[in-house]
Amino acid sequence: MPKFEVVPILELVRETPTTMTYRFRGDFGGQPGQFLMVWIPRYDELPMAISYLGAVKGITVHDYGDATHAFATFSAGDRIGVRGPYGNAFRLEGEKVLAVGGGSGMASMIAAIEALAQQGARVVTAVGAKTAAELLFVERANSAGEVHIATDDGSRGFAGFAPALAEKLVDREKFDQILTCGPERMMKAVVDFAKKRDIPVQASVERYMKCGIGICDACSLDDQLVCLDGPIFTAEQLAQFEEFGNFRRDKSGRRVPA
Amino acid sequence: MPKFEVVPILELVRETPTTMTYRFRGDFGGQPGQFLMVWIPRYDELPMAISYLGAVKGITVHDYGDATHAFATFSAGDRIGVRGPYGNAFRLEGEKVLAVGGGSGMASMIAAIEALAQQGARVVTAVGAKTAAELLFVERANSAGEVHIATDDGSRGFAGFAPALAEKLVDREKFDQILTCGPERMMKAVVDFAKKRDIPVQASVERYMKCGIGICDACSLDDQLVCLDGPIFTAEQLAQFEEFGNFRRDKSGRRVPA
Amino acid sequence: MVDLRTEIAGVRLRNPTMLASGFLDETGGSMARVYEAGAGAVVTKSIGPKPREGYPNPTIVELDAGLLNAVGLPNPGIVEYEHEVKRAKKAGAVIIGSVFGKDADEYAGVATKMASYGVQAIELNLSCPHAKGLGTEIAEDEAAVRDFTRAVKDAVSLPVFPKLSPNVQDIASFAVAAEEGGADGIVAINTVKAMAIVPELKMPFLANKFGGLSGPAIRPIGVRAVYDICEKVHIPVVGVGGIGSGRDALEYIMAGACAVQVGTAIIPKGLAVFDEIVKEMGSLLEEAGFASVSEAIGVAHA
Amino acid sequence: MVDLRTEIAGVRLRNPTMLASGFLDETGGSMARVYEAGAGAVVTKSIGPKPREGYPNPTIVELDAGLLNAVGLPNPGIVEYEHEVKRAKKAGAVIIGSVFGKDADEYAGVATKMASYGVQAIELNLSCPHAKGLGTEIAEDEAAVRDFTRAVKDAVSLPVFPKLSPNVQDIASFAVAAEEGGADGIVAINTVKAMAIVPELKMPFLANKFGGLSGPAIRPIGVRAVYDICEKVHIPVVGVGGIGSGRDALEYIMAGACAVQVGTAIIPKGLAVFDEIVKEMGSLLEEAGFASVSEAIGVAHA
Ligand SMILES: Cc1cc2nc3c(=O)[nH]c(=O)nc-3n(C[C@H](O)[C@H](O)[C@H](O)COP(=O)(O)OP(=O)(O)OC[C@H]3O[C@@H](n4cnc5c(N)ncnc54)[C@H](O)[C@@H]3O)c2cc1C
Ligand SMILES: Cc1cc2nc3c(=O)[nH]c(=O)nc-3n(C[C@H](O)[C@H](O)[C@H](O)COP(=O)(O)OP(=O)(O)OC[C@H]3O[C@@H](n4cnc5c(N)ncnc54)[C@H](O)[C@@H]3O)c2cc1C
Ligand SMILES: Cc1cc2nc3c(=O)[nH]c(=O)nc-3n(C[C@H](O)[C@H](O)[C@H](O)COP(=O)(O)O)c2cc1C
Ligand SMILES: Cc1cc2nc3c(=O)[nH]c(=O)nc-3n(C[C@H](O)[C@H](O)[C@H](O)COP(=O)(O)O)c2cc1C
Ligand code: FES
Ligand code: FES
Repeated sequence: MPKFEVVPILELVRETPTTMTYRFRGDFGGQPGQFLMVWIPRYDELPMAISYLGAVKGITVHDYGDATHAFATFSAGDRIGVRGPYGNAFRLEGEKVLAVGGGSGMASMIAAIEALAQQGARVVTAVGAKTAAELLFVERANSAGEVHIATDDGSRGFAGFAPALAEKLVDREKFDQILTCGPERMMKAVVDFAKKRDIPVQASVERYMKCGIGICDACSLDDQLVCLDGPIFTAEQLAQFEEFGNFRRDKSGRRVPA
Repeated sequence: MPKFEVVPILELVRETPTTMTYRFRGDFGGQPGQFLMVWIPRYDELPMAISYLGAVKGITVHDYGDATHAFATFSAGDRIGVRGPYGNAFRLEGEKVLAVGGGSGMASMIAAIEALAQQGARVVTAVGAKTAAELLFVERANSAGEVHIATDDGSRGFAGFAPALAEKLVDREKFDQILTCGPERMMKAVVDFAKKRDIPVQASVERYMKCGIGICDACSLDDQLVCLDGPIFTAEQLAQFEEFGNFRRDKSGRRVPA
Repeated sequence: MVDLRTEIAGVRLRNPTMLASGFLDETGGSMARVYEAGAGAVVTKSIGPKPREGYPNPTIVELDAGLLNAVGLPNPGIVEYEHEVKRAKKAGAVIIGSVFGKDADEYAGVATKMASYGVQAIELNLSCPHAKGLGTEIAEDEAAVRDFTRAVKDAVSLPVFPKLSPNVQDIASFAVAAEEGGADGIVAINTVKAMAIVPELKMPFLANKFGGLSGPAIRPIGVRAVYDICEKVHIPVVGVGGIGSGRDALEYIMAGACAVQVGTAIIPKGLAVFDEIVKEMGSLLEEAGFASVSEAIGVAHA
Repeated sequence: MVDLRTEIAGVRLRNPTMLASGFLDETGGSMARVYEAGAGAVVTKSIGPKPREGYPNPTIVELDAGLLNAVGLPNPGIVEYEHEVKRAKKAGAVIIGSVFGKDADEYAGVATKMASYGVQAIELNLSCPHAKGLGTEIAEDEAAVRDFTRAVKDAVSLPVFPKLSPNVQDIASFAVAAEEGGADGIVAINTVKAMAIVPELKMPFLANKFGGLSGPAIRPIGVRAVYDICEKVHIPVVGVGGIGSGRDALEYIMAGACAVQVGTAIIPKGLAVFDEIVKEMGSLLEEAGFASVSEAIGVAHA
């Protein structure tokens, strides 16, 4: 049984104007792509990818709404609750791997990017963000391989969305595996161009979560549970889903447009 | 945690007119001197020494009262509940060991007698009973070493009590360890003559038991619990007890003369 | 081969296991998957008249002996839920629709809509705040249990199964009240009032502070509830609370239940738990000389 | 060093742990040993006016999540018990005498004798059959809780702590009744109504069929009870139910208890459990920045 732990925050690292990394000790293992349920006391408990594996773990949190906003005001020494790791992990396959990350999606992929590099794979990362200041983990990805940058506003690198940049990269070089995490439409675009070229894709999907352990049904995507069967699905699985890219569930369980 | 199991009785073996052995499969281990809590469905749950260790366990039950009387009418295939093994075990020490058993007390000692013989010790057993027909496990003890017999009515062997017979044996031969189990006054006599001769004694004590696991306090002997700290105590321990040989507790917890 | 089929007030089940309300039953896809995994029936999430978000997280905590939750009845509302029932029906699932409301009218209204979606029976989740009784639940007021049951019975032509709470002095008298209200069967038990505190944070674990306990911790409480209820009513009883094996299920069956529901055990065992329970129940019944599960119902009362 | 001493209605304890009634407290020898092993106080077995054998075996069953028992109040009677209290006092033990009876007079009579043996306080075990209420327990009748407490208060000059049952709809209202009766403190909770059936034997495990559940399974139930009670009364509360570690104890303390009792945890941990709890409590309190256990009492209500 994955255990619940209360841990003091050792360090907060500002990654971008809207994103903060929190480091804490945790000897609960974890593999690239897995996530934790992170309890921000008095605010909420949320799923967060493990952005740093190892003894001093890390999560990297985008300031989306009330809870993550409040979390940004925490200090070193403040305590949070963590349970997990939950979910499946990226399969670390391929000798030439393309990673396509959008926004805070990089937090889910960065550990896999580093692990693949570690085991000798060439990893090319296409990182996208709205603007240059919001680019996440460019340096870490760069140390692990090659990085290409896309910004919506053209403030750095390719002006446009990450999938368009990524499509250029696959036309230039043959990849045998694509990893992706980011907004659902972005991932859908990645899946689409990869399909044309027959490259396997692993995409990390986000859904609203309550339990994180496969009982509450909050995170369901068709008949799969993102917390238990995912968060990582293959392009073949995603193609079966009626809901991927089209619908998500709100907190009440209603299907709403994605 | 020792587990509870429901087991069918494989075989009933009549040992004496008032004593029956029940064999059943049980893979819960057990060491010489330990006991089980045996549930005789619809009657009672009682502590019983393990008289046969190994895969096919055995308990050997004297027909004392209501429950054990009803138990004697059970047949092969009938199911009983067993939990344990509980309690401490005989320390299998000494190269020349004297075992002094009275009545159904032999059931607690026979596994130790056999184990000592197995490990090369010379084991001399003094078995006592009211009358010849009630002698228990004479053959098993005989296969393990030398047997001397005492009967209260003189119908076989020495006419008198086992301790008197045993005292003769220790005068004839030097023993480095004495085991005993039987009526408390018998054991007290054994402890007394052993003390004079400085021979260590391990005695298996019986007390009324409810839980068998050290919480209900039914089995207490001064500040020790027979189910948990015992049932086997050394002569030194017994000497400290105000109650040994003098008082026992009835079902209500009252101290009554032993 | 032991015959494991069972029946509750005319609802026939291929085996005596059901998915308990609140587990993987907010969406049709999940309910279909659970049915395909082997459950004899699925009970829907408790559905109310309108969409409800439920309580903020944390809503669910794994404790050493059970699970503590305060999800707060999140549900998409009975209108939207039609889609989910239809999806589960496509997979052939036997579906029991669980409903709640703030008063008898709301119960009847939601049950009527639920019935129209083609479910086989209605389960009444009475463990929700009582509009009239300050602070108490409907499940804690015998008269309300009787009246709400009656209101729903009058509104639908399906079997109606009120689900009782163990947080009362004598659950059997509530079962009697439900029977008086026309219930076709009883489901027992819902979760047990409980709380966990995290010393390191000096605060309750759940955002809602209080919650309900489920899982192994409550099995002996549920078995006793079912046993007590079966001594007092003549309608069938469905047992729920801490069931995760065939032995566990048989405790309830022998206490008098004709079927069982499984929730928390999905955490350690996954959806295979339904198949495992059914297989173990079959072999234990066979060893004990039963030809069918129905022969074993209530034998512990002998 | 965190100050771990505590006090309940004037009874001073070297640490907040006590032996719960019914565990190793039928004899003075055992109580002395438990006190020497580190408990802050020992509560005696519940003693009645006359010797009682209790129910036949099986009386105690270890389940996966807790312990089920129906010992049936065996006790040597208040006259014989003098010997045991005296023996425990010789070891310097702080002793709370638990008493029961069939009516208010018997409670008062037994408590008076118990007080004369030199115990520091009286605990009222109200979980025994109600002479007036058919089939119910004294603990399930608010008026009886108030009246029996009053009768004992009138009879002795020691602090009196009624021990409440969780088998009621709202335990806090029973605490209020006890307070009205003059209680100096509340002990909560006693065991939870439960039952276990052995499928292979087709019968209940306990000779008495029904029993009470204790151990880890009931900790969240007890914590909630104590939390609820502390919102309603102004007298100190002692928490009991499933405590086996310092963290467990702090859940109760932060819910509002000023001391805790430990029973079932003795099975897995032995008598070292008292020391272990006290040490772990100390280091958790220190980490959380508390200077004493009394500062932590009730902080989860913030
Ligand atoms: C497997 C997984 C891994 C994730 N990893 C990261 C990560 O590494 N970094 C990161 O910044 N974000 C991550 N997220 C997303 C993150 O959990 C939500 O963005 C966050 O919960 C928003 O919280 P909020 O209360 O501040 O926003 P709100 O104001 O509540 O909502 C903003 C958005 O967040 C979504 N959201 C809110 N609560 C949850 C919840 N309990 N579960 C999922 N989504 C929710 C809402 O649907 C909404 O779209 C991950 C999500 C999942 C499912
Ligand atoms: C550790 C231990 C090992 C034992 N091993 C054996 C054994 O191998 N063979 C054997 O025949 N007997 C053994 N006994 C004794 C046996 O448990 C009792 O004699 C038996 O319980 C009597 O049951 P009854 O109901 O037939 O008699 P009852 O009519 O109830 O009483 C007869 C006598 O048995 C004692 N007794 C009754 N119930 C219990 C109980 N629950 N625990 C202990 N004593 C009880 C009574 O005090 C009384 O002296 C052992 C006892 C202990 C403590
Ligand atoms: C997370 C969760 C949500 C639940 N939701 C509901 C619900 O909506 N309606 C209901 O009647 N019971 C609900 N329950 C109670 C269960 O149906 C069941 O009665 C209880 O969990 C005991 O069974 P178990 O031990 O097998 O889980 C819920 C339980 C849990 C743990
Ligand atoms: C075998 C046993 C005997 C008990 N006897 C008594 C008793 O005599 N009086 C009493 O007030 N409580 C009695 N209790 C209840 C305990 O004192 C305690 O309230 C309960 O076991 C919960 O605590 P725990 O989980 O630490 O065991 C008994 C419990 C058990 C398991
Ligand atoms: S978050 Fe509860 S099932 Fe996935
Ligand atoms: S039999 Fe219960 S303490 Fe020994």
